[in-house]
Amino acid sequence: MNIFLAIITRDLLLAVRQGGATFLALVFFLLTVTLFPLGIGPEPAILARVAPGVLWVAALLAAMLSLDRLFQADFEDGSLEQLTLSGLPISLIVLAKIITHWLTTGLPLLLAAPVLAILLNMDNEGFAALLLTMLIGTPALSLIGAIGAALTLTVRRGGVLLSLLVLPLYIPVLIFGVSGIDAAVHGLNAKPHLLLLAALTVAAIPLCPWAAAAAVKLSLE
Amino acid sequence: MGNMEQFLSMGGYAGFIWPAFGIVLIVMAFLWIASMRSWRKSEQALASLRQHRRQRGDIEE
Amino acid sequence: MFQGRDIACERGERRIFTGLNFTVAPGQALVLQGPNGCGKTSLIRIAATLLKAADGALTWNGIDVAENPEGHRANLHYIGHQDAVKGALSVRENIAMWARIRATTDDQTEAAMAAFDIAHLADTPTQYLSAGQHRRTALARLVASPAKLWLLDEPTVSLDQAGTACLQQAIAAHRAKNGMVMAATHIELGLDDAQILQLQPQLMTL
Amino acid sequence: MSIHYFANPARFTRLAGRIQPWAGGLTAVLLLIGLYMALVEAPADYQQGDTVRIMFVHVPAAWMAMFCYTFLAVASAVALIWRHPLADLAAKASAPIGASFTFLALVTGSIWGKPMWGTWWVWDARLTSVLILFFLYLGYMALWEAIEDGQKAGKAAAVLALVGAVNVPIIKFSVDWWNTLHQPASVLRMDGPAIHSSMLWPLLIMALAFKAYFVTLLLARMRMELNLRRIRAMRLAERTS
Repeated sequence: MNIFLAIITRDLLLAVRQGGATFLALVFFLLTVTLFPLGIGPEPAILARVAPGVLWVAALLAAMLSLDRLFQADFEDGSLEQLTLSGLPISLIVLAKIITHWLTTGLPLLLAAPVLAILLNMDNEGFAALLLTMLIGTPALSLIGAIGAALTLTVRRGGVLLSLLVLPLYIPVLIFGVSGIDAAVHGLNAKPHLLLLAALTVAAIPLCPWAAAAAVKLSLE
Repeated sequence: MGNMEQFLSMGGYAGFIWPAFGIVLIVMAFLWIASMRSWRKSEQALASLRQHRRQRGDIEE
Repeated sequence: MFQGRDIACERGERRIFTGLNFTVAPGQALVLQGPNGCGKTSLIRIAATLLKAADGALTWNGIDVAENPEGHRANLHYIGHQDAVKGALSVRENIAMWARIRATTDDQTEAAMAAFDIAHLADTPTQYLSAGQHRRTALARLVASPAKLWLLDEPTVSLDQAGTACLQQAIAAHRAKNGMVMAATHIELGLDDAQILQLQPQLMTL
Repeated sequence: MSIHYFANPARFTRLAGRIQPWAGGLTAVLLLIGLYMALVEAPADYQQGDTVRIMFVHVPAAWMAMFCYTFLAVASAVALIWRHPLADLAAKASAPIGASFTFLALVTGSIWGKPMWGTWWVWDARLTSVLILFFLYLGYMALWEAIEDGQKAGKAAAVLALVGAVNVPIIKFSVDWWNTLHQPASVLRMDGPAIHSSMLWPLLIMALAFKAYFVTLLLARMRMELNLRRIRAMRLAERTS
């Protein structure tokens, strides 16, 4: 447990020192969302209608863009193999990195989402659902994304490949996340959507680190 | 030849049915030819490489 | 006692060596020698369980390492070609961070910096260091957290004479405390009494 | 006979050499019979008219899209768990075949949709999940291409295939759920009434023809991959000796 926490604090410290990643993900999120009113027109009713989808798609892309650095920097300078020698199972090391990824991208996106929801004229009923779906759903983005990041570790300029691998796997998260907000906006019961989203995240917690660890082991060999 | 024309017209849906069957056959034929060709090419490359080694008197596998 | 029996290694569908045996007893050192490409790095990585042996087994005090690979990893230090030093962190932060990740109870960071003569650089971010100083920071990990087995792959790369001397002293102190060392190196490391394992490039047979 | 019986590449090559011509011939015969039955013999549907004939290629192609992915996932599992040396070749060889059938299912579905729905594409649950399956195939093939070391690429692709296999049912479920929430205004269901035997036979024959096609190409592609692997090994040996 100490090692686990030590890895998380290390990664957080590095994220703070090197900065950039969190800030870039946030700016990307903001910019993408801004493009939509410019693309489809400023009419409030239309924006309100597409707001949940736009927010989720933008969050998904922003989370994905920061993924290719998840293991890459540590892989290149030899830190990743040193980490695997810490005596902690590789799947737990991967989980520690996933948690850091969520703390440095998922959480900031979650906090920024309500502000952008206002810009998109989203109905007030949707705010709680937006926060809840993002809270439950963004960890799944980090978890699933870690597999793609680990698989493309030895690939030069793996970023595009990473998105090809990861985006199809993100679709269920997108669907349940948006449908949860939609239900709340239309005064329907959002609970089943949230439960399905939660089931997805809970199932991903043991499975994704395990699969990503297998891929990490491969690239170290 | 009325029958033939009737057949070809496919109840007025010729514009959909023939392209559908056509693309299926084209894609399948294309993949077939490509696979067979690359397989034969690999057989030839392997054979020539082996012959080359035999000529040099290397021990075969 | 760390042993390898009948170790075989395959890289990129190619056999590099087979039937390799070695033993490292407490306080002893084993030096790997041989031309480039004969598998010194691979053998050290196999010993660190970073690479899977195509055949054979590693044992630690007679117990198969495969039974508890995590325990084995916690028992060793590995110095590879890469330094695993983060440019954004200072020398002290880098060393202390690895000591913490190795779950060290008594942190020897200060002693480690003294041992490799980089204490005066403690607060300098490592991105400003020279290659030799960078290497010293990486090597300081060895001292900062105790581990019974040191696996060193060309540890003296980019070190100057003084740096090599620091490493020699550290190795001697480690062996005095019954530590084990397995090293691939071209340079004399004060290991006259070490066993030599000569690796031969394999004749290719398909 | 253990699972490793056919692991011997030489034995496999011999066996494949014997099966491949027969599978190829069977493909041609079944395809001709199937086409004749589908285009000539089968009656037009009372509701959909002659367009129903598209079903005879669309549905078997969609079946094959799923079948190939299942095959790919099982072969990947065998490769990872038992390290069967031919399994990752089988998985690699099946991917382009599966991707082609998935593409064909999409295109024929779209062509069928135009007269049925009045539009080339609707975000119908089935078309949508087949589209996502197509992306999964593309990702799998791209990963094989991107990693240079053949053994590493095989293992990485196998991990991806298994992750994908776990996800396919989840994706299918989520897309169905999404589709029921956003049911398009007027969609003619494709299922229609229970299928009549005059339609069932051509469907089955076409499906069998596609299966035989799959077997033929799988064997040819596996033999090609084996040859390439041998050539690479020989070249490597030459370089080091």
